[in-house]
Amino acid sequence: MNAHVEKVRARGARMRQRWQNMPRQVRWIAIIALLVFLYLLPNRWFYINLWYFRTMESDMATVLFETSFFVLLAVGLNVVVGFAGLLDLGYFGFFAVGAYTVALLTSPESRFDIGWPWLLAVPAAVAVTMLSGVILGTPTLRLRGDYLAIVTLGFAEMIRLYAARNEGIANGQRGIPEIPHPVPDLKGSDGQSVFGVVDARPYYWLTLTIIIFVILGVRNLTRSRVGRAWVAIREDEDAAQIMGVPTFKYKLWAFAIGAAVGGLSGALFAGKQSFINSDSFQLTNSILVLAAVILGGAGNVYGAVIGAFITWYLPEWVRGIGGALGLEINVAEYRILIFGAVLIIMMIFRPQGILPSRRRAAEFADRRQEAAPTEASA
Amino acid sequence: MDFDGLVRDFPDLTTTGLEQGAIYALVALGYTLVYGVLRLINFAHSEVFMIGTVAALGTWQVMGYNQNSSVNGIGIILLLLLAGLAAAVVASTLTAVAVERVAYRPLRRRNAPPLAFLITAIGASFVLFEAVGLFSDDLGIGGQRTPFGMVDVMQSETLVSIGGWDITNTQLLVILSAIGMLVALDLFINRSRLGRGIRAVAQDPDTAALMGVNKDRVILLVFVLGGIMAGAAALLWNVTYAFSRFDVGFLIGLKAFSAAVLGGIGNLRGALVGGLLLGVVENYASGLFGGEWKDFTGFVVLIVLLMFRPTGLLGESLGRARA
Amino acid sequence: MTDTADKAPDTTATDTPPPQREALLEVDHVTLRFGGVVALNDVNFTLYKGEILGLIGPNGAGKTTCFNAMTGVYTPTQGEIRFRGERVSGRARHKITQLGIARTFQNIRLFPEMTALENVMVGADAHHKTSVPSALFRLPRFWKEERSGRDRAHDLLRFVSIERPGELARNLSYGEQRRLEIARALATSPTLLCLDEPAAGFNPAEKDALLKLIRKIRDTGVTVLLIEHDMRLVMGVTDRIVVLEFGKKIAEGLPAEVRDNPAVIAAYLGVPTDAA
Amino acid sequence: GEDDGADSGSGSNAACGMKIGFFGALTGDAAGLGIHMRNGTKLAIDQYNKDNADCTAELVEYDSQGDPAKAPALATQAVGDQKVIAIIGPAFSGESEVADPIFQSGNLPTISPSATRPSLSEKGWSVFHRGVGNDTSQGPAAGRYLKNVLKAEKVYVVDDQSAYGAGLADEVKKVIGTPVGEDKVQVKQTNFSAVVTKIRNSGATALFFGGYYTEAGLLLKQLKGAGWTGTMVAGDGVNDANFITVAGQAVAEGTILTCPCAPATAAKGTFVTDYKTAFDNAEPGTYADVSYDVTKIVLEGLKDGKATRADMLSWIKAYNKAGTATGVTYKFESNGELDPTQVVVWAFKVEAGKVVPDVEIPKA
Amino acid sequence: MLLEIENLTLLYGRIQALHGISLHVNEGEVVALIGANGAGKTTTMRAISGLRPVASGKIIFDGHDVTKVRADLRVIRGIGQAPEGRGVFPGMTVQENLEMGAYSRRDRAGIAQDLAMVFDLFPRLRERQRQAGGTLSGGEQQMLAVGRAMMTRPKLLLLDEPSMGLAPMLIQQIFEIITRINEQGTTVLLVEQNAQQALSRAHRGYVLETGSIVKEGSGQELLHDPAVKEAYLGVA
Ligand SMILES: Nc1ncnc2c1ncn2[C@@H]1O[C@H](COP(=O)(O)OP(=O)(O)OP(=O)(O)O)[C@@H](O)[C@H]1O
Ligand SMILES: Nc1ncnc2c1ncn2[C@@H]1O[C@H](COP(=O)(O)OP(=O)(O)OP(=O)(O)O)[C@@H](O)[C@H]1O
Ligand SMILES: [Mg+2]
Ligand SMILES: [Mg+2]
Repeated sequence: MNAHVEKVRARGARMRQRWQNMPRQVRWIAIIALLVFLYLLPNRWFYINLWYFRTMESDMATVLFETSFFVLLAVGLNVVVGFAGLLDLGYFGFFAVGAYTVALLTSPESRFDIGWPWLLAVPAAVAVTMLSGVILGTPTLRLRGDYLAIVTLGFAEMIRLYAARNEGIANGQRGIPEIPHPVPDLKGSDGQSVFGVVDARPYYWLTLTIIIFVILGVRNLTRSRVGRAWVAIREDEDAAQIMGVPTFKYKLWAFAIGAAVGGLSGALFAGKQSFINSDSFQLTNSILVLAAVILGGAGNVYGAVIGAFITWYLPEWVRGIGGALGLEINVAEYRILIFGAVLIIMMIFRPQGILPSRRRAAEFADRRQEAAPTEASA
Repeated sequence: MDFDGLVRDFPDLTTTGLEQGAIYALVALGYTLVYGVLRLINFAHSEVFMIGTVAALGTWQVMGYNQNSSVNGIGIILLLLLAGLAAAVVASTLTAVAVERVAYRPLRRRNAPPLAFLITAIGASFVLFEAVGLFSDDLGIGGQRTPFGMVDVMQSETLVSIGGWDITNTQLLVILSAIGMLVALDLFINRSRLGRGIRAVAQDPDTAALMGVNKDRVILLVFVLGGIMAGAAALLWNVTYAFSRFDVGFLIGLKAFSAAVLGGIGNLRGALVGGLLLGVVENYASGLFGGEWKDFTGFVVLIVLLMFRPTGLLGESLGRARA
Repeated sequence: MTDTADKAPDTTATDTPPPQREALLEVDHVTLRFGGVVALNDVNFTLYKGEILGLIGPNGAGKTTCFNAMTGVYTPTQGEIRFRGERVSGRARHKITQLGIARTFQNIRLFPEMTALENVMVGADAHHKTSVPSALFRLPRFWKEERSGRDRAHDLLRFVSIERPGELARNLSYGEQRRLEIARALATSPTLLCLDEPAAGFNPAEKDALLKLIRKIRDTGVTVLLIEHDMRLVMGVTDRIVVLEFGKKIAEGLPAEVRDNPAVIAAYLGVPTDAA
Repeated sequence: GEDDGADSGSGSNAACGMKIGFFGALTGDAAGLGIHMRNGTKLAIDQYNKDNADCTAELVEYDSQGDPAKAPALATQAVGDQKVIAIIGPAFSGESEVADPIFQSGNLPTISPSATRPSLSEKGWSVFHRGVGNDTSQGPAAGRYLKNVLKAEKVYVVDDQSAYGAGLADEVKKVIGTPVGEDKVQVKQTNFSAVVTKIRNSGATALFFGGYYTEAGLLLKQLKGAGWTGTMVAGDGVNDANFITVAGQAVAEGTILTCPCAPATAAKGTFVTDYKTAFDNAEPGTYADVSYDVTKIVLEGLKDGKATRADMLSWIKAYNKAGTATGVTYKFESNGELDPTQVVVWAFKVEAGKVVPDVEIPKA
Repeated sequence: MLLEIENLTLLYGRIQALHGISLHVNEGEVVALIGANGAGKTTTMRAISGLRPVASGKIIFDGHDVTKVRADLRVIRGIGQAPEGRGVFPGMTVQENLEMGAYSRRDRAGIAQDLAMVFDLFPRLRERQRQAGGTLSGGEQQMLAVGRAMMTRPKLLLLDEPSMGLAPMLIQQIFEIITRINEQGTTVLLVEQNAQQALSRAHRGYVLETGSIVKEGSGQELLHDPAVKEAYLGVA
C-alpha cells in the first residue's frame, strides 16, 4: 500500500541525486541564475516576454509582492506544521497581529498615535507576534494534534472578531489608514520615495531578500539538534520526551519562530498596503497558507515556497488567462472553482507534496550507498 | 454587561440556544464519525450540509412552494417535511459519497500522508460551494451568489409554556430529532456488527482487514452516515431559518467542528453535548455581552475547556488509546 | 544531586546485598492502582550501582508498570521511587532522562520516519546544550556537538550491529528495531538502563549476541535493569533477580536462588530449571 | 482589435476604443452586491455601444472580491493601462482606502456608486467622486423618519459592525437619542435568536438595522416568527429585491427602507425594465441604478471626445445633470462629494412584495 | 495442498524483501518458518494475508489464485492471522476484540462456543473481559491476539511469533495449544524465533535467509541440521 508514495519519493530522490551529482560550480551557477531571475522578474521589460507566465489582468509586480509575503508566511508555517508537526489552522492570526502592531505604532490615525517610523515598528511587531505565539502556546501546546488545530483556528478567529469590532483598537472594518511606507526618506533618481504607492517592485525585492535570509535560518535550525527534536516530537511525542527531549520547550520554540515570521510578513504587508482593516484577515487565508505548505510538501522549505507560489499566483494568473487565450467564458469567475479542483488533482498525483521532505529523500540516497555491501543484517 | 437582560431573557435564550445547538450537533456527528475512523478533519462536510439545504429548497420549489407561499394544514406540512427530508438526505449522502470517492479514496490508495487529505477536502469544499454559488441561477434555486429564501414550512407556535419558558413546535421538532438520531446512531455503532467494524477500522485498519472487515466499505458507510446526519440537519435548518446560500456551510461547519471537539472528537455523545453546549453558550454570551461577542465567547469557552480537559468534555471513544 | 547518603536499604527479603555497594535506585514500598486493578502492590527493592538486575514475573505481573513508574510515565499511588536519593515521580520526563535513566519500550516506540542514525542522535542530544540561537547562527558549540553526537551515534550503531545507519527506522526489521532502541537509549549516556523484553523476537543465536551486548554495556559502567521472559538470558546475565507476581514481590535473590525458589517455579517457571 | 481608432473618431469627435473599469467584488462573499453594480455599468456601456456601434467603449472588470488586500494589484494594473479612462468604483470603502491612492497617482478618475465612508472625501484625492450621499446624509434622515414620521418611542438599534452599517446606526442614534436597546450582529450570521429575544422583550416598536439585506431579511424573519409586530427601518444596503427573497413577502411587508435617491418613475427612464431584459429578469439590486447613472457620466464624456484621463476628470468635475435611473442630479463638490443640495433621501416601503416610494424625508 | 506459494517477490519501495520464494502447506500440517531478524518472515505472512501487494509470483489458496484478492476477502476464504505486534484493538474490550475475530462468521452458537474455548485456554482473558485491550500487559495482549485469530475459525492459521513476550510457563502452553488446534483440523503456518519448540512440533519447516528460502525439510531434519543448529538454535 505504500508503493505509490515510495515511488514518488524514489523519483524525487533520483532528481535530487542528479542535482547533487552535479559539479559544485554548476550548482552554484544554477542557484545564482535562479536568484537573478527572481530579482529581475518584476521588471516590465523582463516579464513582458514571459507571455504565458505573467499575469494579464493584475499588475505583475504587485502580484509578485503579494505572492512573496505569502511565500514568507508559508515558510514560517512550515516550521510549525512541517517540522514540528503542530497543525496550525489559524496561522493568519499572527499575520494579523504583525500587521496591526505596525499599524497601531505608526499610523497617525491609530488610537495610540505615536507615529513611529515603519522600520522601528517592524522589530516591535515581530516581538509582539512572537510573544503572542508564546502566550497562545503556553497553555495550549500540551494539547495533541487536532485539538491544537481547533485552538489555533479559534485564536485566529478571535483576533479577527476582535478586530472587527468598531470600538476595539483595531477600528473594525473602518480600519487603520495612513500607515507609512518603509523608509520614506529613501529617494530614487526621480526624487520620489523608492517605497511608493504604485511601484511594488521595491517591496518585492525587500521581501524576497528577507525570504532568503529566513530560509537560511530555517535550514540551519532544521539541520541541528533543534530540527531533530522537532521531527522526533512529530513522530512520537511520548518517546521523544523519554529520550530527553524537552518537548514543550521545542514546541513553543517552533510556535514562536513561526509566529515571528508570520508577524514579519504582516508588517511588510502593512507597510505596502498602508491601510488595513478586518476584512483582510479572513479564516480562508489561514487555510490557504496551510494548503500552500502541504501542497508544496510539508517539511521542505522549498516545497513551501513552491506551494505558496502556486496557491497565490495561480488564481491571479487564471484571472487573465481566459482573455489571453481568447476564451468566451469568463475564466476569472471560475478561478476559485479551478483552484479547488487543482488542489484535489495535485494532491492525488503528488500526495507527498510537490517537493517531498528533503530529509526523507536524503535517507533514500544514504540507503543506496550503504545497502549494497552490507545487505545481510544480523 | 447586561445581567438584568440575561436574567430576563434566560428562558428564551436557553431554548433557542438548544435549538441551534441541536443542528450543530447533527453536523458535528459527521465530523466526529469521519475523524474517528480516518483521523481526518473532513473539511468538505460543511458543503455536504449546504447541498442538503439547497436540495430541500429546490424540491419545495418544484412542488410549488417558495418564500412567498404559506402552508396550511398538517397534511401539507408533513408532506413538505418528508419530501424535504428525503431530498436533503439523498443529496447530502450523495455529496458525501462523492467527496469520499473523488477526494479521499484515490489518496488512500496511494497511502498519502494525513495532511494531504486535509487539502483535497479543502479543494472539494471550494469546488462545491463555488459551483453552487456560480450555477444557482442555472439550477433555478436563486440568483448567482445571492441568498436563497424559501417557504416557511412550519410556522412556529408556542406549544408549551411553563412559567416563562416557551417551547415552540419547531424547537421541539429540532431538539427531539437531533437526540433521536444520535441515539439511533449510537446504538448502531455500539451494538451492530457493522458498527463494530467501524470501530475496528478506526483503531487499527490493517488488523481490521485481518478480521475480515472491508475497509473501503466501512469508510463508505461512515461517509453515508455522516451524510444522512447532515441531510437531517439541513432539513431542520431549513425549517428553522428558511434560508440558505452557497456559503452557508462555512460558518455552521466551523461551529459544528468546534462542537465536536468540545465534546471530544470521535465521540458521538460528545458531539451532542458539545453542540448543545455551544448553542446555549453563544446565546448567553449574546445576551450578556452583546451579539458581537457571540462567536468570540464560543471560542473562549472551547479553548478554556480544552485546557482543563485536553480531549474534550467526554473524551475520545472511537479513537485509539495508547497503552 | 549528590546526597547519596549510604543509608542501608531496608531489606525485607532473604537476599544479602553487598553492603558496601552504592544504592542507585530505590523502589520504596510502591503501590500503583488503575481503577480496580492493583498493578503494583507495595513493591520494594533496591538497585545497586554497576549491577544487572533482572525483573521477572508472569504476564501482567506489573513489570512494565514498574518501569513506567521509574521513568515518570505513571505516578505511584503510594510510596516513592528515588534515583540517587532523589525523588523521580513528579519530575518532567525529559528531566528524568537527563538525570540518567534511560529505557526501551516493550512495544517498540522509535521515531519511524527518522533514520536509525537520527534516532540515536536524538538520544545523544539529551545532554547537548545547543540552543535555538546557536543552531540558528551555527555558533561553535553547534559544530562541536553536532560532530561529537554524530560520531557517538555511529559508534553506538556499530556497537549494536546495525549496519545501515541511513535506513528509516520503520523499515528495519523487528529485531533491528529492538537493537536500535537500545542504541538510542544508550546515547542518552544513562547511569541506569532499563530494558523491557529486549530479546522478544530474537532467535537463540541472536539472544546470545544480546547477552554479550548487555554485559558489554554493564562493563562500560552502566547499571542495567532487565525485564525478560527468556530464562536462559536472564540466568546468564543478571547478578540478581526480583520476581513479581500479581503486582507483589514474591522473591529476590541471586539467579540460582530464584531458579530453585518453589514459589517462583509455581508462579512463573513451570518446570524447574527449564533453561531454553 | 480595440486598439485602433482611439483618435480616429469616425466622423464625430467621440473618443473611441476607450475602457471603463468596474472595480468591486464579483466573486467571494460580497459578490452579491458587486454583481448588480457591475450589471448596471455593463447595461449602460452596452446601450452606449449599441447606439455607437462604430465607436465603442469597453468594460474592464477588476474583481477585488471586496478584499482590500486584493486591491493594489488590480488598481496598479488599471493605472498602467492608459486606455482605461475612468473607474466605476471601488465599490467598498475599505478597498477604496487602498486603491484610491493608486488611482490618484495615475490621475485616473473614479466614481464610486456605493462607498459611503465620509472620510474618503477628506484625503485630498482629486480623482475621487461618489455618486451617493455619504453616511452622514442618509443616517440622520433615517433617524428623522423614525422620530418624526413613525413617531416611534421605543426604538431598538442593531448594526452588523460593518463600516457602513455601524456608520448609519451611529448617525441614527445621534438623532433619536438613547434607544431602548442596542446590539450588534455579524455579517454572515444566520441565527439571530439572542438578539430577537432581546428586541422582543425590550418592548421596542421600531427597529433600525444598519447593515445589508441578507442579515436584515433573516433578522426580520426570525423576529416576526417570534411574534414581534413592530416596524423595521433600514438603509439602502437593505433596499434590494433579495431582502424580500430572504424574508418572504409576508414578513417584509411594511418595512421602511431609506435611500439617498429618488424613486425611479417612468418619466425618468426605463432602467428597471431594461435591466430585467438584459439580465434574465433579475431585479436590479442595490446601487445598480447608481452604477448605471455614473457610468453614463463617463460615457457622455467619451461621446464628447474626452480621450485622456485629465480631460475626463475635468468633465466629471464639471458635470451637472440628472441621472435617468436614480433621478439624482449629479453635481460634485471639489472634494468629490455629491452636492449636498442634490442629495435627497427618500423612504421606501415594502408593499405586496415590492419596494414602493413612501415619502421624501425632509432635510431637517 | 492448502497453500501454495510460487516464486513470490515483494518490494518495499526499492528494497526487495522477498526474492522469489516458493513454499507450500498441506492440509492438516503445522509448518514452521524460521530465520533471523529481517529475513522476511513477517513479510511472507503479510503477503499471504494480503496486507502487502506482491511484485510477482502467485499465492494459491485452497485451489484458487488469491494473489490479487483483498485481505478481508481472504479471511472469509479461511486465512486467519495473529499479526506481529499483536494488533489488539486498544479501544475495545477484551470481549469485543474476540468478537471482532468472528466478524465474518454468522453462526452464533459456534461463536459462543469458541469464545468459551478461548476463555478456557486463557483464563486471564476471562478475568479481564471488560478491560480495554490497550491497557493489557504485553503478554496479555499476545494471548488476546492468538485467541482472536482462533475466533476466525480459519482453515489456515498464520501465527507470527505467538510466543513473543510470554512467560515461560505460557510458552509451553501456547505450543501445546497450537498442537491441539492442529489436531482439531486447523492447518498452521508458524513463524517462530523459538525454533527449538517450533521445529519439534512442526511437520515441516522452512529456513528463510535475507528473503530467500535456503532450506526446507521435516521438523526433525531441520532440528538436527548442524547449520540450523548453529544459526538458530543457539549453541547451548
Ligand atoms: N492503564 C491501565 N489500566 C488498567 N490496567 C492496566 C493499565 N496498565 C496496565 N494495566 C494492568 O496492570 C497489570 C500489569 O501490567 P504490566 O504491563 O506491568 O505487566 P507486565 O508485568 O509487564 O506483563 P508482560 O510480561 O505481559 O509484559 C496488567 O494486568 C495490566 O492489564
Ligand atoms: N515497511 C517496510 N518498508 C521497508 N522495508 C521494510 C518494511 N518492513 C520490513 N522491511 C524490511 O524488509 C526486510 C524483512 O523484514 P521482515 O519484517 O519480514 O523480517 P522478519 O523476518 O519478520 O524479522 P524479525 O524476526 O525481526 O521480525 C527487513 O530488511 C526490513 O528492514
Ligand atoms: Mg510488560
Ligand atoms: Mg517479523
